[in-house]
Amino acid sequence: MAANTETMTINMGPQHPSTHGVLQLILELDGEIVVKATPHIGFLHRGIEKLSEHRTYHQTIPLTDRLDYLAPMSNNLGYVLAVEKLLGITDEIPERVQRIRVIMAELTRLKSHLVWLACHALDIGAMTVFLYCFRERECVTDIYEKVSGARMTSNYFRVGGLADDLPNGLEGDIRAFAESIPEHVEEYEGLLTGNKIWQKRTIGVGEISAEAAIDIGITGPALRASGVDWDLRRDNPYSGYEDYDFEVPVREGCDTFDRYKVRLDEMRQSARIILQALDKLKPGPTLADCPKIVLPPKQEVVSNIESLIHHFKIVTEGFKTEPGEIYQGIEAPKGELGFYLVADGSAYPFRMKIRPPSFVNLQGLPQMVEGKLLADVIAVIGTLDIVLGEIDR
Amino acid sequence: MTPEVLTLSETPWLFTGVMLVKIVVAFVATLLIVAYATYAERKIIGRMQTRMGPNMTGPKGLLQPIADGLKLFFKEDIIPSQSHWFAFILAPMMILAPAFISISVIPFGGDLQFTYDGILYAVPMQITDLNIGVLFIVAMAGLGVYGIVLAGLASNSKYALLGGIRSTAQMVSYELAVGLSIVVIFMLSETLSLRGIVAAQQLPLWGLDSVSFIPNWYIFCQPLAFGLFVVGSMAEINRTPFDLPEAETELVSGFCTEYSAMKYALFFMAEYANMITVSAIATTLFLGGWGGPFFGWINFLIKVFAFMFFFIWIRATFPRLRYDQLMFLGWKIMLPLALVNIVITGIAILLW
Amino acid sequence: MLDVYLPILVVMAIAFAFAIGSVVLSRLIGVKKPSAVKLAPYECGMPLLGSAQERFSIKFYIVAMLFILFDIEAVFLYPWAVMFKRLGVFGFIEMGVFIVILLVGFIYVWKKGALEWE
Amino acid sequence: MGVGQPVEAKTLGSGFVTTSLDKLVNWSRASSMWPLTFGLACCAIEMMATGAARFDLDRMGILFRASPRQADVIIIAGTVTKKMVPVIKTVYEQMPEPKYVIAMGACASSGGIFDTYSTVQGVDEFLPVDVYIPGCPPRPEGLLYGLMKLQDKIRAERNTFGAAIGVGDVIQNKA
Amino acid sequence: MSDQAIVKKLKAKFSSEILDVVEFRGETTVTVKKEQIVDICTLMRDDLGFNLLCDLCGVDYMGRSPRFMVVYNLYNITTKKRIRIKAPVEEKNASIDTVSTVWGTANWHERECWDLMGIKFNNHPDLRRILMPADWEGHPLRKDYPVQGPDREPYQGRLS
Repeated sequence: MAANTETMTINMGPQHPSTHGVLQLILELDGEIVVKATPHIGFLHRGIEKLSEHRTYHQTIPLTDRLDYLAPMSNNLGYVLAVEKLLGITDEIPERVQRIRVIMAELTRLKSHLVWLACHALDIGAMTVFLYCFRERECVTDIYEKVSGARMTSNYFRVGGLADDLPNGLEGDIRAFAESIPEHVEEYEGLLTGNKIWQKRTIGVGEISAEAAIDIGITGPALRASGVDWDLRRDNPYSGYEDYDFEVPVREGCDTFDRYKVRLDEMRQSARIILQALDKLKPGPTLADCPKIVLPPKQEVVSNIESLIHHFKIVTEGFKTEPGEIYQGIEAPKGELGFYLVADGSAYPFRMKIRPPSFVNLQGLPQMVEGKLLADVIAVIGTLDIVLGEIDR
Repeated sequence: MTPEVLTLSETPWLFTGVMLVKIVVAFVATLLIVAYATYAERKIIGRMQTRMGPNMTGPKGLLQPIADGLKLFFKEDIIPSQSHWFAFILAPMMILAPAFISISVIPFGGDLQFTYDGILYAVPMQITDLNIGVLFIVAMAGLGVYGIVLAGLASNSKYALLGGIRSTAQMVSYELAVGLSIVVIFMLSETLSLRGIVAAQQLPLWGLDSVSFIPNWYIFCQPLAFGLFVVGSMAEINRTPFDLPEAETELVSGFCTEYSAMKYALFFMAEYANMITVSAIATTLFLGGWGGPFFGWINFLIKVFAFMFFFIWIRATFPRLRYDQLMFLGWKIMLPLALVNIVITGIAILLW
Repeated sequence: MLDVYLPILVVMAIAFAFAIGSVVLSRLIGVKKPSAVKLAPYECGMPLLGSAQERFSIKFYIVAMLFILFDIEAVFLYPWAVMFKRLGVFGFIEMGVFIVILLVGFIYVWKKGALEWE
Repeated sequence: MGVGQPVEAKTLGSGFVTTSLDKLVNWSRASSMWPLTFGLACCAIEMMATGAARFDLDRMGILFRASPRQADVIIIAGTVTKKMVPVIKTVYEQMPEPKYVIAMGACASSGGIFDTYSTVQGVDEFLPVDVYIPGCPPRPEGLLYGLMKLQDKIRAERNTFGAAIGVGDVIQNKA
Repeated sequence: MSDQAIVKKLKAKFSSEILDVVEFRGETTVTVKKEQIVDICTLMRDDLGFNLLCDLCGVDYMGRSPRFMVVYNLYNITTKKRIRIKAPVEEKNASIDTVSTVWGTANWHERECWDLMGIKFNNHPDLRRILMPADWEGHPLRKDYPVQGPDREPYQGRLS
């Protein structure tokens, strides 16, 4: 109806239950229809990039935990791989380390997707799914805790290896959890996929074509739901992902429902990868044989003076790298997580630029919601799976 | 000996006394159910979500509603400076009072008999048997809309305004569908009195003696009307999946965004009071009111609680509809269906 | 007459007394520390963007108007429904005409697009 | 209060009736603390986990409310940046009395590891914090313990009824 | 297409613009002059298929001249190849043309670069601060900006 009406400008966030943190959206509404949406970010800008220039390479790992705090180990992995590439020791990483890194990265993907589904469903009003997802997330946090001592901020990977080996008996726990995932995903699908209201709320909502998505730089599940078959784990493999047999779910619908389906399928594939990695997991060293970079074993530190001095030097001064610059991208749960490192030959990163997937994906929000209804904004924010920690850094 | 009926002109004191007793009992019972409906909802939804719900305030958490109420009572009462203060204060009252008033025409049970001064009196378990009881309830439901509109407009907050306007549109749309869906009941029962409607449902099904063990509850002969009524009333009382006006994830708290302390508590209570009212009306119109295997009001309460459990269950299961889908459902599906149902019922009655 | 309506009046009085009483009492009780920020409208903690008392989209008014039209007609059906069995075929046809007129109006509104919210 | 003469606060006295009323008010406040749905960073996820199935804040009668008008407690869960300060101040200010603040996690308590140009070194620079919870992020058990500490603090308050009816102020006691 | 071939093609078209080509750990970095950056980027996107701008950022080499370097990390979704373009920017009147017309992604990246590094992007549609508050002074990622901000005494009790 061609009615001449005025628009109303409304502030959504930073304190709002469904902006997933401290995102601020300024919406111009005509009735319930969004005329213009402007995201404002930076409410969680903590200066991680600046801080990393004043930390040694190892001291920067804990900072990466707090980027995408739903997927800390993916951030660790991306950073550690970047530093290893900078040092040129990518090929020297022991096989066991590779396998454990893959297991942890995929567990992290599950953890991140579980929280995403929980929040997405809660935003659309299905509160029970929220609690079911968090129930499963607790299993991952338990595994995290056994591996690293922390439920969220794991800080488990090291340049050249891992902080420690897996504790005894954990492999069984991980296997049991991975085996239970398909069943749980079925449960969520039972509550949502066939539900008419869920379909109505998601199908045809927040559409973005493949061309527009690539132009904006959207990556990860959001891009795959727009029909672009691209996954860094398969196309530019790292950490030995080429050894595993898994599918990359791709859908053509470009809408919220397909992004939801892609992520659920990814959860099933992650479980598959974890099981394969567990099968292939063999005993072996958990640190590369690079004495200049990795810490010597604890046993030697307390018995051998050379090792002690060595340990002391690496801990206090850090290791040095050749000058140069590298970019390392990995497939984080939310899309391509890139680390661009510039080294000047000292023990500190000269410049570390993080390419957070959420930051880029969020740019697509105005395109996806303008002309739609207010309630769709919530659905689209949920489906983009943004984390303000990595957007603002 | 046929029992006498109490009248104001012949036995004024006895009439007034009985009336007050009935009102107080009904009022207190409703208040208690309202308070414990919140507790029951948290417990039931908690159980459905693999958690426990309140269990630390008092034995098994039973004092939780009281603690909540007391706390809200002692909170600071904020009236925003740019709001229209009179409308702002009036709104919560306007939404709670009609919900309670509707209770007065609902029959809870059959007649109670007692002897006073050697005369046998029969007292219906109903505050008053209005011959246009249904119209009265529809009118009261209409009044409830004012509360929400006033809350939305008076708050001078955009979230409240959006919530208020959303819910006004939603309530009026569904009132239409609900109003039309129950017309068939009057065609069958030939009365607007709720007591009369219940009485009509005590007969055997479709007047057939061969199935006399099944009562003539209107849910059996009017399942479509029942469905329309239940869905429509869920929308009218803003329960999930129609809880858009206070959709937390979209509009913060919707029309009650600016309300604090006791005024907010009134909104909270009104939601549950409305739930009770709607359950009671659905019981009366479609499930044979107090009829059933047990003693009158126990049947009635069982049915009401079953309805409330159903509403809670739905809340734990369904996502929320979007505004346009909600209006689509109300205007383009439920309204025509209700009209068609009237026509079909008319033809069926004429041919029977 | 009064037999039936007196209880309703009493219930109304009690219901409103309860509502007013609780609001007034809670207004009297409770710490009051007003400040300009506290009494300002809530908008996610950000400075306000324009007033909330602007003219609102016309679509919502249309819903209200349609409601009044159709509700009056719906209320018409109530007395007819009660008397339906006594009115017989004649009453049915008469109301059939009424419902058809109502439907024509409804279809008109539908086709005009007043029932679109997209 | 200074070291010298203690100032005699205006109260309803400490008779049996007034103390019982105080206890009732304190009990209701401690049993029904509604926090604001307000997450800033990593800690917010643990806050959600605390509300979810395994830990279930609802047991203690804790419901998250989205509007500050209905909230009693604000849990500052995460890093507070300088850009965020005015927002937090406004939201806190818009909560009705009595209101409490929990600083959850190292960042909210002290700035944590983010000793940078954009972060505030502890939310206590501008809000009166009642309970600090250490950890980065604190475990859900930590948050539960913090909430219980706040309950203890509320239960130990004196003259709450008097303050409610306008006589004197609430007196904080050591829990 | 190998990296050498790409560089060759680039050289054929913009021979005078290319300052340097470096290969490190299997990654090719091409340094170009900033004047024709938009044309070079358009060529990269249209003829060489680098349709995804992964990242855009500034690096501050304080003490060197030119002081800043704007870095474009490109990706080709079809051939799964990466390449990096860099363009030096002077300290004085630090500015470069926007590539947000070439890749939509660049919009926010350039805003961030302006916000944190203080490099202006000519013809940018919406060059405002993005992470810092609008009234913030200074550009925090510059090397001469203290970690803890200019208004705070640095904490003395720690090594790093």
